[in-house]
Amino acid sequence: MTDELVTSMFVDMLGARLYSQRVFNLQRQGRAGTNAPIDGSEALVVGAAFALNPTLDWILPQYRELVGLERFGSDVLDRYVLYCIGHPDGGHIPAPTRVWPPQISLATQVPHAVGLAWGMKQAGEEGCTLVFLGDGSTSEGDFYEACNFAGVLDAPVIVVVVNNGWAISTPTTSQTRAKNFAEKSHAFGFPGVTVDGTDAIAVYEAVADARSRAVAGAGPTLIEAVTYRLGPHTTADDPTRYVPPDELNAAKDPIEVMRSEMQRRGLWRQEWEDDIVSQADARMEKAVVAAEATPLEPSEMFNHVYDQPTPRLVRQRSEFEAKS
Amino acid sequence: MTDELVTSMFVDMLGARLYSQRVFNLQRQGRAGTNAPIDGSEALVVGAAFALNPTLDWILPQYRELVGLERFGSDVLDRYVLYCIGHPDGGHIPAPTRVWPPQISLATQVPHAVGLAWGMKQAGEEGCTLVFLGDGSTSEGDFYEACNFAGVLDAPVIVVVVNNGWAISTPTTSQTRAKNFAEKSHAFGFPGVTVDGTDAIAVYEAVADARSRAVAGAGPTLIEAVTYRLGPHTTADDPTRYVPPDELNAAKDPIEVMRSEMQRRGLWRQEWEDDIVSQADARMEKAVVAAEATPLEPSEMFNHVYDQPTPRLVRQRSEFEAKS
Amino acid sequence: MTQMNMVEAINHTLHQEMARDDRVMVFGEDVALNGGVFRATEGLLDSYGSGRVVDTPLAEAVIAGTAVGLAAAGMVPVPEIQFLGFSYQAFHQIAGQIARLRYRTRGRFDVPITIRSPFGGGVRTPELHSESLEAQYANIPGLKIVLPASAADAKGLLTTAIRDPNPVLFLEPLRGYRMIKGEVPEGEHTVPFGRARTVSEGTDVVIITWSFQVELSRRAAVQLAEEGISVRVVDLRTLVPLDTDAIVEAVEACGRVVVVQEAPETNGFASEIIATINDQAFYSLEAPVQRVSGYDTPYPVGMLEDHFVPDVDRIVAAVRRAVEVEA
Amino acid sequence: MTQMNMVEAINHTLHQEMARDDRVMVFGEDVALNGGVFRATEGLLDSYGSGRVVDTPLAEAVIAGTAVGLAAAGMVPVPEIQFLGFSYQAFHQIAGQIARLRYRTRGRFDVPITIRSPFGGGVRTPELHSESLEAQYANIPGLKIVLPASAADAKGLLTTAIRDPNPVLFLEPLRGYRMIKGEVPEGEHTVPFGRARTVSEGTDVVIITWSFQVELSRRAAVQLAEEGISVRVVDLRTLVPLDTDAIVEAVEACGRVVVVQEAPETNGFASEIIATINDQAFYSLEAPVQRVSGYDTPYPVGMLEDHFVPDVDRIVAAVRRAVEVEA
Ligand SMILES: Cc1ncc(C[n+]2csc(CCOP(=O)(O)OP(=O)(O)O)c2C)c(N)n1
Ligand SMILES: Cc1ncc(C[n+]2csc(CCOP(=O)(O)OP(=O)(O)O)c2C)c(N)n1
Ligand SMILES: [Mg+2]
Ligand SMILES: [Mg+2]
Repeated sequence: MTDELVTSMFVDMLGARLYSQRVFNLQRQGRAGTNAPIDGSEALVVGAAFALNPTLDWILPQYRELVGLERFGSDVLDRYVLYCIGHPDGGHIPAPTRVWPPQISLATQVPHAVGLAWGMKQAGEEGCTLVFLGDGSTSEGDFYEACNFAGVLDAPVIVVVVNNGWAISTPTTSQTRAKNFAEKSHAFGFPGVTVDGTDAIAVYEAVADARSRAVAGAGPTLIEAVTYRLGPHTTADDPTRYVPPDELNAAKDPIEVMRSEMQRRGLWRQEWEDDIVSQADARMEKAVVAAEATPLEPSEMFNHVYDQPTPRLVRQRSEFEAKS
Repeated sequence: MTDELVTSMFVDMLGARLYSQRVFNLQRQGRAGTNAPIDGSEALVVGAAFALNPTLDWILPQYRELVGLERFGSDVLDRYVLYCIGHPDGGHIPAPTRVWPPQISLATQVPHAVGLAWGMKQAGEEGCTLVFLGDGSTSEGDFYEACNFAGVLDAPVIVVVVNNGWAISTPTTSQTRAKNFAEKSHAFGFPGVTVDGTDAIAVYEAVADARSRAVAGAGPTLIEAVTYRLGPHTTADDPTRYVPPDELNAAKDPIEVMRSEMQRRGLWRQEWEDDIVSQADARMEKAVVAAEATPLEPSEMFNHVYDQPTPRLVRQRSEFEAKS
Repeated sequence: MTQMNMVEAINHTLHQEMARDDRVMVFGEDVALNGGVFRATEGLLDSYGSGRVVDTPLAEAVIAGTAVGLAAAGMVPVPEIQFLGFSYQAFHQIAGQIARLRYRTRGRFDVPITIRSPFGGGVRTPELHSESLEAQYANIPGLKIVLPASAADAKGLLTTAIRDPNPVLFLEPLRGYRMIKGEVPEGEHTVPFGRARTVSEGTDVVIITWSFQVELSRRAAVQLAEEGISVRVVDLRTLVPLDTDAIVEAVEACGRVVVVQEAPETNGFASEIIATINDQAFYSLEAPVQRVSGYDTPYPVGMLEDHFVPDVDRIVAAVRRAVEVEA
Repeated sequence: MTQMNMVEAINHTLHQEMARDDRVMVFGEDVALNGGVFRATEGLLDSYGSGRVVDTPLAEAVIAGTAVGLAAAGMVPVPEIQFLGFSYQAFHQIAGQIARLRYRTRGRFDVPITIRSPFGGGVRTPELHSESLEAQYANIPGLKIVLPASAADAKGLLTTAIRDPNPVLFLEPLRGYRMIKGEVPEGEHTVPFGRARTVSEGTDVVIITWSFQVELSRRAAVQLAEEGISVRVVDLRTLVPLDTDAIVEAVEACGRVVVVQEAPETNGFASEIIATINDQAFYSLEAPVQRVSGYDTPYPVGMLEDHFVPDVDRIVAAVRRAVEVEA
């Protein structure tokens, strides 16, 4: 792993944490809706993104990851900010950026990722898909159905289970008795590995391996990335009701892990980090200003239901416009 | 395994095959609807039923097994015949018989079995539940969701995957890449075993073990019973379109396996088997006659939607009765 | 009587019913340790223990599906689906199994299952947290569909639901959890299913509605009264069973009708109300029934949702239209 | 033109569309090796290979869910759900994802998905094989709902569906697969969505219906003609989009209306037809609209189903009622 790569990943991790905090604060100020902070998942998101090829591969996130996908294109963050303030265009990450918008209906994105991988294979496209889902989301039927089918198809898909210890207030011990989440791959007949999700380099390497397998036609890989949720579930959550403080205090912070690595390599200086952070801050400020300045016609509500509106939608829209 | 037990199981296996053939023929004569023959599953159904306690345990079948559950009460078969001729009472297996009616919506019975086991445990009842599902049905989300929750609950449930090689025309190789179906238990954190499903004694032993674990509070077991579907999927199917004849010819017939065991133990004579078969035939004849003689008021259609009909159902029923 | 908001009334009722009948079990995502994401199940774990109040894995189909088995074991399951949009994941168990269990077993099993779930918009939730899906369930025979619009009804109807041997979909208006407040009887309080409630009396027009739209309609009625239009507001309380008598009586009395729902227009439950009026009270209609609905678009994101959900203005306008058209 | 039954027309159309556009992929349970349990996909595997014609695992949610990903990859997915009752297992993907994909991505992804599924009763199938669920889908914005009633329409509408960049639920009447026969154009044949078809002309009463009930209604019209009652039969063909103009025109012309559906009465799509007539053609009604429906019971077992599904007699009786009541 080159110093350059380590540095780039650290930069994106710092950005991810900052962007996430900014969106969190926007909610507190009444300027954004409910959102889910990335805290604790920076290394695994950034590590995974760097191991992929943004012009060939696709990422299908759950909902925490978008702040960490700068590597796939700057519009990911820009659109995510729009998304968080409740603007419909937030769902549109424009081509050619190969990232899907946040998925709220848990685990439904896994079949999508498998279908996309299948379609790419069928079309003879190089590349693979990578889908994130939480430890809690692995309990949904969609996860199993999709992984099982992916196995049968030898689909070029990488399934990353983000095991951050919690699904809102439900600990992994109430989620499954499987020894770990990597073990679940036995049900599908493809490899499963557990990696330290606070270590971006370890995640990078696991995803790079999985990607090689995928594009070589060797099929899917399940990667369990173990970390700990360092903040509340979302802006609407109060984790002090259920998170044992000892556990939280004992948790590793991926930013610190990476900072140590930077230091070990002699790459780190406080002023440098301060500079990176203030650049990220400026970049985010711009995104927020742009998002809040993005116009929105209320009748936009009627667009994109179909490629062409049905007569009934045309009528409803004109009734709506007459009223407003 | 005592000679007596072996003999009793063989008797029920012979009955199962005969009953199933009779119902099949009823369909051919236009006297029954679509039905799914048991051929190939006799040993595993009967072996499982004998390993359970009919006054404490419950069986939740898929749709092939009911002809083999005589051990749980003679009304299972009687009601199954009613079910096959399309009489609504076929769905009512009366208390105290602990068998559920056939389930057509595949794998939906697995959550039911887990819930029932959970409820029994919560009520402090001794006993367990056993649920059958096919190899194809393991691809449904319900199977995984239910097994995963069963693991967390340590529910006293035994999940029997009947691997008969096919789901209609789909072979197991198109169903999953898992090494075998027992392996799927790794996803749930409880034991999984593969047994020869053509060997009633082997199945009996596996289920007896699983039952001991279940009632001791040690949680669920997944049992893969491997057999081969010896007939068509259902009366509506033409397996010659897709089943390789060699495969079918090479398949073991559980009735023959058990007959050999009987012979090995010196328990078998042709006249004895003929006698058993003709008793079963007479018993089935009675069931068919009784079923076909069971009266049915068309307005029965309106009963049991709720415990008491809603006003709208009362109105619909009276409109219906006025018309007929 | 105590003043409670709706979520307090629900919590209080769950406590009472769990205390009264130890077969009652509450389970779902985050209902135990966390007391529910809206605190509807607060304190139940402490009072009734981890055997009867259970945090399940994150899997709606098995939440609904185990309820079937629990019912067969003689329990009274009260599962929660965290948001109604996620009942889609359990649709095959709710519509295909729970609704049919009594029928397919010809009454062998009672089905005293009450599925509680918040629904409806107006509070800037993420995707699939705000959908009004009652109409999709109303076409499924075997379910009862109950939607309280007041704190007292939340208690009375939930008590009835839990004690009912049939499956009930108990839909709680998210927007009303804290906003809707009122006096709630402290002791035994049941409200029968299939009896609509007249929220305000009136003679010119009747607004027929349910759930949070009752509150909006009441406000519209107050506003219209100032214009001299006398509006009756009928809260259906339960869609299945439906109080056809109350609908017919109101149509006969007022002659003009507005139906308000938050769901999309096409095939929402308002359509069934109109069809029922057509069947039973056609000759009493002095004008076409006016529908106020969400639009035939997916439920939109935060910045658009106030444009989507019916508001007092739209209801007022519909009442005016109902009054204005010639007889 | 060739004489075909409906399942032959569907098979023929799938062959034509797969030949025409190599992005078209057909997948589902038993569609490849077995050619579909009703032979609708017969021969596709041989002609277009195992890359484009795929037997999936037995899992409806991932059949629907992978269609989303395939669409995003630029494919034209034509998944089959073996029986519509099992679309419940995929409800969260169909209603929650497929229907919303274009909307939530603001048009980034086209969604040219056609979900084919047989439905409806009358042929003694096992449980959950006969349910008419169109109304439950009709309340979900973003889907189109298409139900051919003739062999030629099966071709014309399926061709349109596959080429449409929006998700289509293409519902095939099980009872009509072999029973409905007719001339089918061999070459290019498309039928636009949202245009109802007048099956028989008439002036006294209009029957508005769809799918297999068109055939029953046609027979009823023939029988009623002998009594001197002139019945127009309108086949809606698509419920979404709905041909409101044709409905209004027919109501204006006839004044008396019968709506026929096989689904349960409460909140079936007939309710929406009645509500639409109320909205757009109220003053043309000379009598209340008559509904002929299944009952509000689960779809019953074989010995009862002929009592459940509407038949010619019930339709005839409804038409007589529509004619008899005073204006
Ligand atoms: C299908 C579905 N069910 C329930 C929810 C409500 N919900 C939102 S987040 C969440 C917990 C998710 O936990 P996990 O998958 O571990 O992801 P994490 O939030 O920990 O990253 C729940 C239950 C949902 N969004 N979708
Ligand atoms: C949820 C659902 N999907 C599809 C079907 C249609 N179907 C009936 S049987 C069957 C195959 C079942 O295979 P398997 O589970 O292996 O059981 P087997 O018939 O081999 O005993 C299918 C696809 C169904 N009944 N239920
Ligand atoms: Mg988590
Ligand atoms: Mg099988």
